[in-house]
Amino acid sequence: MIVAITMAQALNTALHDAMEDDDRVVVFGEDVGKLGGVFRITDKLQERFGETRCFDTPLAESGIVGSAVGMAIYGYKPVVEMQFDGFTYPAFEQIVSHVAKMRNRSRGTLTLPITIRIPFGGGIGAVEHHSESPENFFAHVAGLKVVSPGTPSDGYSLLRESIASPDPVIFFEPKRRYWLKEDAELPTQTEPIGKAVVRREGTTATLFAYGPMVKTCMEAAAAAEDEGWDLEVVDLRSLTPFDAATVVESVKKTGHAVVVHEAQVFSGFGAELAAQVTERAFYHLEAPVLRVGGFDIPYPAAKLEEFFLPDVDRILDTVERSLSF
Amino acid sequence: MIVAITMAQALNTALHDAMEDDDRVVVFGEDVGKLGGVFRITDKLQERFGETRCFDTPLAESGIVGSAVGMAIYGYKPVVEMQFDGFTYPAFEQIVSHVAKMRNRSRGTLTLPITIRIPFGGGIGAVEHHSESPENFFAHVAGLKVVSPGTPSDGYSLLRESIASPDPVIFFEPKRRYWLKEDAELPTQTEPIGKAVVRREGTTATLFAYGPMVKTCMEAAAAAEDEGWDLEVVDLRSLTPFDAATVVESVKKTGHAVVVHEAQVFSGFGAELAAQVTERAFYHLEAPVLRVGGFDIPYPAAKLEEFFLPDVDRILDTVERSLSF
Amino acid sequence: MSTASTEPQATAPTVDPATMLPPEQPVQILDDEGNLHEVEGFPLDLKDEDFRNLYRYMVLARRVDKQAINLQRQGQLGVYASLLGQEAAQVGGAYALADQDWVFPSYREMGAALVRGVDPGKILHLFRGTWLSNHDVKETQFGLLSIPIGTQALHAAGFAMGAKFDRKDIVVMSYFGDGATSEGDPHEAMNFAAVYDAPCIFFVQNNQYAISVPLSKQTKAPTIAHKAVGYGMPGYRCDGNDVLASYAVTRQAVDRARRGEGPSLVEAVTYRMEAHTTADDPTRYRTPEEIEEWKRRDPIARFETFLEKEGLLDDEFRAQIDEEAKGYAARMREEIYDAPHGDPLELFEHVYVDPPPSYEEQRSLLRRELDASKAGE
Amino acid sequence: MSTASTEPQATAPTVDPATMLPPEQPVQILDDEGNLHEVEGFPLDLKDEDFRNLYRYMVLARRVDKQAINLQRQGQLGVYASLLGQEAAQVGGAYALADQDWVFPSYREMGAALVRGVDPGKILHLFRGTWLSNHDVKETQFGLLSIPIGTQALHAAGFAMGAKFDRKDIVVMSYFGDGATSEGDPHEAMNFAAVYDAPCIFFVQNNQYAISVPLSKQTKAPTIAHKAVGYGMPGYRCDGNDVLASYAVTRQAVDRARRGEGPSLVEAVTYRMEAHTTADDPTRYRTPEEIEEWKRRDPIARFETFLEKEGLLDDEFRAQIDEEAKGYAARMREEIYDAPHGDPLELFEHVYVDPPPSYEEQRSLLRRELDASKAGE
Ligand SMILES: Cc1ncc(C[n+]2csc(CCOP(=O)(O)OP(=O)(O)O)c2C)c(N)n1
Ligand SMILES: Cc1ncc(C[n+]2csc(CCOP(=O)(O)OP(=O)(O)O)c2C)c(N)n1
Ligand SMILES: [Mg+2]
Ligand SMILES: [Mg+2]
Repeated sequence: MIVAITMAQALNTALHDAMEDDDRVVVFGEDVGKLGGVFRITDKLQERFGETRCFDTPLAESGIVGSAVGMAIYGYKPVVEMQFDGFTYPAFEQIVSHVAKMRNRSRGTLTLPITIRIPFGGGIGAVEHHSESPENFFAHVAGLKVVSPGTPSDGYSLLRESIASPDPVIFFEPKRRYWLKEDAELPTQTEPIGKAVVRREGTTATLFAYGPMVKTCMEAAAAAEDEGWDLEVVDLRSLTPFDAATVVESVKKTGHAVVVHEAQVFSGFGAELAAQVTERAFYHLEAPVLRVGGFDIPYPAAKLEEFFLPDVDRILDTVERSLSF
Repeated sequence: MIVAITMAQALNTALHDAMEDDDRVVVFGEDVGKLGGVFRITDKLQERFGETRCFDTPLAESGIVGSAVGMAIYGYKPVVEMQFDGFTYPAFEQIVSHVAKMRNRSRGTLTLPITIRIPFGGGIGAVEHHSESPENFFAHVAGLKVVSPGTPSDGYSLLRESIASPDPVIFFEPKRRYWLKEDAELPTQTEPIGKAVVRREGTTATLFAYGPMVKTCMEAAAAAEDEGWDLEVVDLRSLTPFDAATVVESVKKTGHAVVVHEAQVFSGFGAELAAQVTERAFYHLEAPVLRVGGFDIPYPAAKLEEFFLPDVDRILDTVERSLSF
Repeated sequence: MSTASTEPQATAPTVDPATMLPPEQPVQILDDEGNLHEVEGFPLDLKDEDFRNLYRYMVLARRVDKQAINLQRQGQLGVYASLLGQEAAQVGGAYALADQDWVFPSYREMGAALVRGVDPGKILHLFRGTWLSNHDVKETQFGLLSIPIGTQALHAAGFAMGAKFDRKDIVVMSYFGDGATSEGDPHEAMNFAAVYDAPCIFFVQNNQYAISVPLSKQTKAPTIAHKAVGYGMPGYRCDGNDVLASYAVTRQAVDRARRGEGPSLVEAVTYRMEAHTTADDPTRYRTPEEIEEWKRRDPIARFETFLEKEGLLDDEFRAQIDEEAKGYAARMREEIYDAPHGDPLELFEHVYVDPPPSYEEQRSLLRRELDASKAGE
Repeated sequence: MSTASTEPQATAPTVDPATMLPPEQPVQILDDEGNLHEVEGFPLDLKDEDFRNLYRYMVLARRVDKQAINLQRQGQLGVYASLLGQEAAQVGGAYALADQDWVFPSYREMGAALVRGVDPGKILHLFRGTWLSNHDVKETQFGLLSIPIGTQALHAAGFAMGAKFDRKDIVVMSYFGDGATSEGDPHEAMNFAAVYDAPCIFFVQNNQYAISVPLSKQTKAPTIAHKAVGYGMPGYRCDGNDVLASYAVTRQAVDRARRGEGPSLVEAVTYRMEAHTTADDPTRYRTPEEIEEWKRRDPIARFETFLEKEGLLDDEFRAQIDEEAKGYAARMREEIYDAPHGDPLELFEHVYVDPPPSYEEQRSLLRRELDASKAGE
């Protein structure tokens, strides 16, 4: 039955279904048990599956990820939650030095099917450290997949696929889109991880985005019609693997590319996309790939976040800059 | 008196002179005291300045950086050592969430004049985690300066300037160049942080590098003469601030840009350079900016590192690819 | 700084392992009925004035807290972390510090802030989101509220190391919660402080929960104070709802630190009466009975009974505190209500002393955006 | 897995705080002269065969270690971390494990590896740099050598949590050093293991140094074993140069874990007789006298005296061990000497099960480079 589902529901259902289908799937982190997570993404999982399948941990992110490594070696498929983006950093060493590298180090004998869920990004008026966009730190680390859904149906499908993936996945949940609705029927099965999707076809220029900025780009494309621009919107869905083929195909068609993310632009993922597009579609580009993102400053206080975050205006200004190059 | 000095000597002397000139400068980290550091960069500092100015800490990188934050608020100028690149990760949260953000958070009242020294990069046949190039993680963090010398005279001058800088600096020491010699007279005073330097003038194409790859690029440029290519080599010296002006000026002259670093190419610093150059010099580029770096795999075991690391051949192949675009 | 000296620092005596375990019961000086029992080793050097001041600060803390909650309910704050129930722990602990001492708080220390003379209105800017903080750390010797759990413990340890190396008479107080004890940073901080005999107090408000996670799932240690053993420093434990115990116990730790004998851990056993923050729904994880149980141990009521018995509390004093509380509340509203954020261009002002050249471009971009949106209005 | 059950796990009894402090002296069963003294609470359930086996493993460990050092001196290994002096700690501890148990080592555990049947030659590939590791973890139940200090403690804790949730009779042993106790990860690991009553032994080889940093600068705790108190688990302490004490003490911890009573910390007090690694120069930070002092406490010599007295050591057995050691050494040389690295293209094989499409391009690039350099030769 097709009904309006939210991103949060889609993710919660994905966790539920994954646990139902495979009793090696375990969910743990801070407050994910009784409370169901501060965003309720793990709601009712402990009630349904018991305390050995969904449990609260002590307050320690390195502990969460490091013990997930051990549980994965044992044979479990841990799905762990970092409560907020800004609290992923204590786990950085375990992620970079072990989660990403264990399989290679062991010459393929130890695979770590770990999913690390991270609610990320701003726009919800939160206090400091609750609105970070750390995705490009992880995109730079070989051995990880970095995934971020932009729609509820992708939320379900990509999370199921991430949990099933033998390779570790950093799963970035666009927290300000938890309440985004879409008419869909669960379970959804969308394109696989590694495939970018054209969300809106267009001819004037292409907007590239992932996670929370997909919706913003769709809004920008709608607004652009007033300017007589027919914008294409490509939802990357995963940063690693990066779907260069789909990206390049779109640029070859439009000749103009603008990449949008909330993260600070400097050394953000937009740089990688720009570098690859330029290398792979040099003669098709009518303008350099332009980047829209947060300024190169720390994420600001809540009342000032609107001035930091990319929005429809900043995107369209940039499209205009691209078109007038 | 001009004599042949090594990078290691230059750095050691810079620390010594900084401590001599300002008794707020303190040096600490693992094994930096009695042992003088595993690379002897802090050799004899404890002997000279005593145990409250140069001291060994317990084995804990977050502890080292976090206590440096406290000491800096007190009024000291801490210069701390991460023993190797791969052991910086436990300190990631303190660096990203506090070192980088404290000044902005405090509306300018708390400046943290901290220098975090990190021997980085490969090429010395080390075991795992001792050959990483994590510089782009930090380049993506607003609030930090990211500096890396390529020559002994820059080693001295940039380290002195970093220690004197009121802003925190992540100081990447090219460990395989610790024994690199240069005829110089200490103290040296070279260009300031934020200024890229043309190390070799040329017209055919420009090689951009920093830290250990500066020497490799100079060798590539020398070898390129055989091909009849006159390569320009630009030493970036700092990733943040990024000297776009010097970089663009060179590209405008040569029309061909190749950026070289040891770090994995995907979402490495080369992407940022490529994106900026393309945006700022679009009509001067005769080919896309090409990137030379490590493959997108974990740093390999010692016997295989030569296949991973960029070398003269890989650089020249890439120049050729650029020229034939 | 006087650090050029090369003579070795005096080292504190090692704590006698035999005396290391905290007592089975937390130190309590006022019992639940408000009767005072002196406890050996924890003398009360308080004058009448001090007793009244402790009361005053607790009442003010509660009133300030209430005003903050109201501001949040009125949409004036994005979120707020209440200290309700923890007044005695915070006030008693902070009262043991001297003027020159420093504090590195977490995000729930409005009571400690009050005692240390920090304007609560200024602190609320963090929760309103007008800026990431808004009080002068150097002037108040009160660090910025720290949100990444436990990280500030290292700043406290480092500051205390600095004071020690500089031979200055400064004691540093670091606040964190029971949950924070599980993180790596407080562990490293306590170890560093102990190794360098740094004058640092690690004051743990054990309010029984880390959001929804009860203490029993946070640690198997018999008490938080037991954690001190592993660092070779004393672990004190007090009834955190007894302001006199909080004071007297912390005072021992502070005096010890001031004598150059190194850090201590102080566990104040208390309870978070409110939700974790205004965004939390505690009915999901705790019972009304449990809350009732702790209500009976209210830190202010207990102390009131005592003061009344001692004749230290009269209507005039109550009225005076009420006035003062109203004044604080008014100042908070004045400071916060509809407080505008500053000029967005200020966002580029404080990140660096020497900003990179790209800041000029980015500032212009923001300026154009601001102009455009003004024009569009 | 049998984890779908929702019944609550049995929880281990809380350790009695009164009995929590480790004894002042480490448990010693063999004194420095090789006399055996039974110690209450640490029974020796060893047969003659076991005594001989413990000796055999210690001698083999030392010989294997020596061969590794030689290989390093001959330029066959990039670096090597010697276990000299720590044979009793490693062998005694590992001997307390059962077949089904697992080990998560640091980088100095060649002795433990031997006891667990891991081929030392295979381990040396890490130090030679032919690959990042080269033994089969699942087959040997011996984790990869872990270089980032203390990080493996969390893997051990997580593995033990898994075994516990899965109701399997597996005990997990995590090795780390005195220096590692300062890092956040072992702290978090011990806390996690304790909270979940996970069957995990944290075996700390206190060899007095972390590279150049002596224990006194690493912690103020009276002993490493004291650190267990803060996690509510037992902290055992043994003379790590006494193989019988190492065995008997670890055995208590292992039995306890196997009974479902949760983790323990075992501190084995020993000494690193060699440099930190072959790259280190220990003359910079320790005296010949100190080394002499510990030489007199040699773990093998002491046990030899005992075995001789007991009539358990004869020339035939010695010769047999010597043969075996020669065999090991020969196998190590065979495995390592001039061992070629594999096909460089293998670098792309194991990173992902599903590699990104870019791997094809990068593999081709490397292939072209290899071809070109072959052509250039
Ligand atoms: C590193 C980090 N992880 C997670 C969080 C999210 N978080 C905020 S408060 C909190 C619980 C803290 O509990 P405790 O230390 O007991 O302090 P209390 O809130 O009870 O005062 C958590 C998990 C955080 N702020 N920082
Ligand atoms: C996270 C991390 N920091 C620093 C190092 C460098 N390092 C290697 S061994 C060592 C000392 C370890 O001492 P200890 O834990 O006592 O073990 P031991 O070597 O004595 O067996 C250090 C600092 C490392 N490997 N990992
Ligand atoms: Mg708490
Ligand atoms: Mg050691």
